[in-house]
Amino acid sequence: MADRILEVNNLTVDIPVPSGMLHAVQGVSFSVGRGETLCIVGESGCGKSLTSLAIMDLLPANASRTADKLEHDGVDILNIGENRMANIRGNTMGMIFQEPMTSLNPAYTISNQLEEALLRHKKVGRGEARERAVFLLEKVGITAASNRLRQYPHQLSGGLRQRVMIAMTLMCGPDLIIADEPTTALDVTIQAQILLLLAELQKEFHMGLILITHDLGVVARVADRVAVMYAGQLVEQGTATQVFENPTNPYTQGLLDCIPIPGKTARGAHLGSIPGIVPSLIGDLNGCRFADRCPYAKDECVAKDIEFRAAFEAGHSYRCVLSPEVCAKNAQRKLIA
Amino acid sequence: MFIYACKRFGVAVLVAITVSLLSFSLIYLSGDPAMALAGESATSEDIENIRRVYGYDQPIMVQYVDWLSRVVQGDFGRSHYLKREVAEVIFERLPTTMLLGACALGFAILLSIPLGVLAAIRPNTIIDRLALTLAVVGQALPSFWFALILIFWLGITWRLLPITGTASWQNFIMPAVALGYYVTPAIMRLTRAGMLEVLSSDYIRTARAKGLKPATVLFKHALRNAIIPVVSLAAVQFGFMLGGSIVIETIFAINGLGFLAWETIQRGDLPTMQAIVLVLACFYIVLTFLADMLNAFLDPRIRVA
Amino acid sequence: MTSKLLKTIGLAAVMAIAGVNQAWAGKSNDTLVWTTDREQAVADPYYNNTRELVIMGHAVWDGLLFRDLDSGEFKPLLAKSYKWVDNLTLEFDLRDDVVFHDGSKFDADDVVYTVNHVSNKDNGVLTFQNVKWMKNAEKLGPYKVRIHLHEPFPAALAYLSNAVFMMPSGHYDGAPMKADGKKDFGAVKPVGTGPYKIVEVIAGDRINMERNESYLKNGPKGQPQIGKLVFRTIKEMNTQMAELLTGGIDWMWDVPKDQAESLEAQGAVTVENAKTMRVSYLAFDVDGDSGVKYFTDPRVRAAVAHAINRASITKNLVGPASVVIPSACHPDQFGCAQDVTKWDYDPAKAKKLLTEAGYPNGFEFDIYAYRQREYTEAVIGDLAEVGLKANLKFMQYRALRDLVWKGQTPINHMTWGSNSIPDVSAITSHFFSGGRDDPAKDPEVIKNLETADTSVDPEVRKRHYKEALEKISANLYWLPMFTYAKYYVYSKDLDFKTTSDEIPRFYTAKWK
Amino acid sequence: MTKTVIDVRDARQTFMISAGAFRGKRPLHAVNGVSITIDRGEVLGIVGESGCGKTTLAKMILGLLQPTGGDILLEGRPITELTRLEVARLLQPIFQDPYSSLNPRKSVGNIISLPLKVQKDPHPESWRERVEEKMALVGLAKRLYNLYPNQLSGGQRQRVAVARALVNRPQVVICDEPTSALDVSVQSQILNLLQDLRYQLNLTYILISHNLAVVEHIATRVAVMYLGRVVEEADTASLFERPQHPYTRALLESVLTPEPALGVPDTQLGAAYPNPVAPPSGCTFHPRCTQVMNHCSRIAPRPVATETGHVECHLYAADQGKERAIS
Amino acid sequence: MSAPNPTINGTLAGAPVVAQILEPSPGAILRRRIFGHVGLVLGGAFLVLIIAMALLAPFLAPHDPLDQELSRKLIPPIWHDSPKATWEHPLGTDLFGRDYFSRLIYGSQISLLIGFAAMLISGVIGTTLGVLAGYFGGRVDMVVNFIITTRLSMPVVLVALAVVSLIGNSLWIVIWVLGLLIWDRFAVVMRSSTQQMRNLDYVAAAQALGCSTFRIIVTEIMPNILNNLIVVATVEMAHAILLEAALSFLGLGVQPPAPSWGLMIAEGKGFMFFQPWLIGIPGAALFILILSINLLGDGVRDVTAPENQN
Repeated sequence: MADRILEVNNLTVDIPVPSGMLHAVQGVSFSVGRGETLCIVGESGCGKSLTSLAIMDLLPANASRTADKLEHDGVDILNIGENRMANIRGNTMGMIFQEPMTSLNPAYTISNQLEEALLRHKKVGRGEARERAVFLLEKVGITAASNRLRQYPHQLSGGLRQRVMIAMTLMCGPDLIIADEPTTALDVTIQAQILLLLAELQKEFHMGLILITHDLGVVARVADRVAVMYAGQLVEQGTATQVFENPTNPYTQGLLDCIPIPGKTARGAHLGSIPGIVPSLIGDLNGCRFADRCPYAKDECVAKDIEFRAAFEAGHSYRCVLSPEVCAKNAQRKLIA
Repeated sequence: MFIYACKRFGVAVLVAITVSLLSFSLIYLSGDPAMALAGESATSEDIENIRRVYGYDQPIMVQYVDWLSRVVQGDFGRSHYLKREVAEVIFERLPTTMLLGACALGFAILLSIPLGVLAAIRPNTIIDRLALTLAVVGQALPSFWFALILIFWLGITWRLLPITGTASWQNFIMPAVALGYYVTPAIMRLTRAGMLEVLSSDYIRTARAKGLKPATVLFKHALRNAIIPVVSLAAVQFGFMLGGSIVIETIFAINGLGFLAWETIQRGDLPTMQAIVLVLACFYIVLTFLADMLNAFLDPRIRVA
Repeated sequence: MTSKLLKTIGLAAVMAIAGVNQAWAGKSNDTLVWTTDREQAVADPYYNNTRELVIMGHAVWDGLLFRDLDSGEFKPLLAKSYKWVDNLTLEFDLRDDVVFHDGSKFDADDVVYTVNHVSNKDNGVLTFQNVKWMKNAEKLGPYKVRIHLHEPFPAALAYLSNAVFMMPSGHYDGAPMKADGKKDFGAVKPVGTGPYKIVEVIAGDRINMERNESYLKNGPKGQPQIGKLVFRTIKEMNTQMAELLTGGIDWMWDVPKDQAESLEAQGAVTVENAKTMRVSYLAFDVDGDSGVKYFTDPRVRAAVAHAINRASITKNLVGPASVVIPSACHPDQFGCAQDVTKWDYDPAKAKKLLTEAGYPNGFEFDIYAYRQREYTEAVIGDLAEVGLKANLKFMQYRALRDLVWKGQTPINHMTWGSNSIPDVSAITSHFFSGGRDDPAKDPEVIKNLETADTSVDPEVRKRHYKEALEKISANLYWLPMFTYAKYYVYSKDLDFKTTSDEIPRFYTAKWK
Repeated sequence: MTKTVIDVRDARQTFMISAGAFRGKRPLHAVNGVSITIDRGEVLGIVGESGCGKTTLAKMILGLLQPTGGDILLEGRPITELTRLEVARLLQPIFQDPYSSLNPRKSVGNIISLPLKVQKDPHPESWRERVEEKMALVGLAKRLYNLYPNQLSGGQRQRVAVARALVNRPQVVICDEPTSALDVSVQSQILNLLQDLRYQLNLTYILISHNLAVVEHIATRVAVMYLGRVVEEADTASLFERPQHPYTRALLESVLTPEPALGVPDTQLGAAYPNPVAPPSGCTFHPRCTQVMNHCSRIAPRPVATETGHVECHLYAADQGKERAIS
Repeated sequence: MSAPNPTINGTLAGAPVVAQILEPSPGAILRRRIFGHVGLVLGGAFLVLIIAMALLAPFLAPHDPLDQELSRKLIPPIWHDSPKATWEHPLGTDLFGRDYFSRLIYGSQISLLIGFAAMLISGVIGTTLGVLAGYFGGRVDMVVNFIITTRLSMPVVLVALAVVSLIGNSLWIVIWVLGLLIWDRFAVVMRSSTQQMRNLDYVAAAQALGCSTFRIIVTEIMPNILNNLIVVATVEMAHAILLEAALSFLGLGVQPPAPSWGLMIAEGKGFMFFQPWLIGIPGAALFILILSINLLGDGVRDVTAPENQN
């Protein structure tokens, strides 16, 4: 676990829009180790997908990316240029997207799309590529793999396509997979299967996995470590247990209050809610992004940028002006109320 | 695929039959077809004779079925003016027009698809703006005007190209350009729009995430999908061009079907007029059928239904 | 500014002609390419009465006689000699050294076959006027024939030299059958005895002719000089001019006055304005057959006549060789009296007449035309100024003629070239003898023409023609407009003589 | 007032799906014999995977689709005898996507007052007042009256949709995935709103959702649908505490609650949801069932009454299989 | 799903960065976009100018466009340094001595009338067919599709020429023939637009509210496909004007002495080598008219398209 497969330090993504500069991702830092699953969770528009695209260097052309550090397997991938980055993409770093229905090219067979990355990155023949494709398809639980290879994406169901996508990502034997909402478009039953598969494969191939999702349930079940994002910033980071058992940042706390948990939330009772809306990220931003929705906001929250601070346990940190003790008390109070 | 082809073919046949009905009814626009057919020197006796021979005294549906059954056997009747079998005349001139149409379409495609692709991969740049300007300007130029300008510059002033006739391949350049440029904007825009849409699609992102070379992403993954609607459009445009060849062939004195059509219309040679409408329509139908087949080949979602 | 620049550069370039391509026309190829805008599908002078076929008729076929344009005298051509046996019989001795293009020898059988074929109304010769005066032909010997007339016909020699071409015997027998059960005589392969032979007919595009190397020696037509003669159809006047300027063709005509003058000023080609036998006329629907009754009123017709500024049209649009005509014939034709009722340009009077007729605000009607659209447009413009709104229906000749025959045109603006026959019978008698073309069917006119046509006394003829012409002009069955003058434009390399009868004799042309 | 508001009796909806020129069309039984009653004041949750027919069922109840078989009685009257307007007075929908469910060219006020217009409400002068009243009820400020949907947030839009549904005081509101397009923080607001309105206006809900946590939280009764049939139906408490049907069990296992200790469950469901055009024989669930028996693939189970509802499974009516097998 | 952010929508992972921005009203956005779009403003301005020219023709034109005087024919426009050029006829005169400037001004009436009327006729036919097919789908769609395919397979220019030559030509016949021939694009575009709208929930909501089908089509669907309709309308208007010009060029369009621009080109075409302004001026006018209509159409498409940028 020691060796870090990805290290991100102070990643920022800005996008020019007609009304100014959109600060989509600001100062995001995290790292992923081999065999570790990091979940980045947040609501829509919080910048989690852009973070993943920034790591893959797949941002839209007009977006600008800066970082203090962006290392993959100890190698700087921040300034290596498109050609060398392309050699990494799909080779040692793979990505799975949200929409299995549209992420495969409808014009080519499964086999063609599976094999092309391998042929591109590794010196292998077509026969070998085919063998690996069959092997991986079976690995991701697709039966009659050699028949499936001849099929086109539209002939497969959503769950199968997402399995194909996973197999495709694994073709070159990557050591890091970034999965951006891989199960959002799928039924709950299929979702569980896909997540299970991902987790198993990750352990088996000892890969790092960054799973991006808005679903706290998924995060809790899959993650080793969790990073919560709000309005372009990380607001809390820690192990799954730390974040879910002792949420410290007020936003994380509010978020967890919002979802009904069978057995814990009283049936039919009022759910917690976060009033207000996400702030605009265009233009100069100061202070806590959550301030105007936060029940504990004070003047100092908007005055200055808020730093990350450590919570009680090691490896658990959060962004807030409030001390860990106050936060813990707040969380208690809400449970009682 | 086979089933799709059969189904599509069935529709094509139905359309062809409807078109034949329409072009058959053209003859009734003129009032008395027998009189029109009999021509200038006919006596009322002749007209009666023709009415009987052609069956114009029969109910219209009987006439139509009769006419259609002859047409299916390749007998479009005889042109009074040309003194020849209509079918013979048409198939004598069809190749010239087809060749002209193919040249024009070739020109349009060679110009528009690269431009459209360029514009799409560099949106909002000079290239894009140039291409768009070309499109807007191109669509506003009346083709006969453009043809005359071409003759003036390329034919007379610079003497680069022969002006009339079909003697050599050079003869086809100006008419092909004059005929083809008008469809260029449409194809270019569709290519651009298609490319833009495809380039922003999830599977292109997937392809890029696989680390494929930009050229592979562009040509293998993007163009193939973006080109699918262009194929249909090109077929439709080819049909339009056959119609547009009337003006162009007249200007460049090309002895093709368009020119024949124009002459035919002027002299009210009804059987030939009917036949040309029908032949052009059928050609269009065949063409769109082939385009659909090509699309099915390009797009497995249609092929493997 | 651009257009000026365009013009300057364009003309400069035209001046600096240095034949680049277009190798198939011109002196270097010994090929004379001439062009008109009309497509020719039928290469037979009897079954295609266009001017192009009249021209080709003289190049490809020969008649028994030949009219010398300079002296006006009739010379034997395929005949060695001829004589009137009586008023109804012409006798010919034929040459025995003539061969058709297909190698067969010409003899009396051919004459008998041709005359009997064309003079039979059932065989549907298009301009039947040209041949209907012949009753039949009779073979007297292998090279001796007689042609019998229905009635005395003083213009017979003119027709024989201009419009009766000799075909080989049996020529039309193999014609294909039409759907209505009649033979399609126009569809046979053309064969003649003339200085050029037709080698290829591409309908709608061209007719290729080659010099007849074995053309009869010492004939009045002389020997053809240029190796190949090509007729091409080019619809667009611009395209024709473009081709002429770039050497793609050698000869064109019917160039509008202004363009011709511009071409002349520029000097790269030869431009000539020549008289023709063609006249322009307006024919009124005198008896209201078309359903439009306005023109049954003589005052309305007079108003139209006064409204049109014929002199201006002649001067500004037609050309210097054109003149306004008062009577329904060409001034050069025998019997064409000029001292008939004249209708001067007087729009005020026209308006007054219209008011009298009950149309102070004018009215609207269709005017039909087929040739030189701009002339008709000028007429429409003039009519508009007295409040008459004429809608132009511009058609092809044959389609329009059908309408005219059916009496469906309120006014038609047409022309007639008299088949270049210098006799009033070729125009006035054609139109006013009560036939399909006759707008008035005036019995008095018909009678006068009949008398004039069949008399052999020139004075009697003149007198009766004049009476007929006076009646036509006075009653305005027609408004005679003007004679056509034609602009010929041809290559500077070409030694070509224009003629006043609108029949270019390409067989006399040669390269400079 | 009767207790039962909606009575669905053996409702069927069959679509003809083209299968090629010469094979003709093949039937897709989207809803294949559903019987269900909804009582006044109840919240009926309908759950199931996509393609199970829950949205089709909702559309049939709303009168947007004519049933191809069976009856749907609204307050005891067959829906086929009711006009569109009568159905509309009784039932109103709330859709999943608050972006496509509002006409972008109409202002909020126009959208919410549309039902009044359509019902030809006799007091046009009172419309604005009533619309603003409803806006207040769903928590929308008056100043939003003249805004357009694109100027609103997702939550606000869904509130507009709720207000539109309520303006004519319907008895039943059919909520088709009302929160699945919304963020968690907004979802809870809408769910709270729906809960509040239910008590205030004495509404009956049909709640269609794939989110079992939401259904468990709000519904009083739950129907589980699989391939066009209700395979289990029961009180919420019984269903979630004692699921009977193997499919219900699998569904419940698949629910991922934010409890890190539990890990990802293995539901043991075979990979694919079957093609509804060619459903499996017998019990349509048998290919994915962990407790499949021999006769499951041959004989379709019949509903068996349970404590609070019914279940369709051979496990609970062992005699059914034999009986049929003999006859 | 979240508020579509115009700049980054489509290119990002489907999750727009800004969840909620209070946007200005659609009208305000539209106004802003319209005035920010160069092509649209230019095209619109030119079109307004041309329409004004058509409406004010009797006041603007210095001469009667039909007033013929052969003695003053072919006067060149004033920019030619020819002694004949005169301010009396700023654009010169034609072969018949008619004032070209006045003819040009009156000609705008005819070209606009043809474009507008033909577009209206084809628009009514095409939109009706397209909307019905898109809304009802199924058999209706099949039938309409068949009609569209049949129509598309008939060569427009040829059929128009044939019909006009058979039944005669007048301004209104030309308009009707064109109108009856070029509705296909309306039908195709309206059909697909309606299909898209048809499947949106607000249509279902309107149905569930008890709206009649007619009301749904008119008040729910039509306003949302109006932008596409306008775009097609401009394209077809331009198409009709160009077709009329082509018919006139071949002599079967509007009949003289009407000063249609197409006819002016046809009449001037014989002079292109020596009096190029005769074809250049109406050609340029036609070009500018079509260009502005096209720019307008493109502009409308750009500013109303959801994926619109800048």
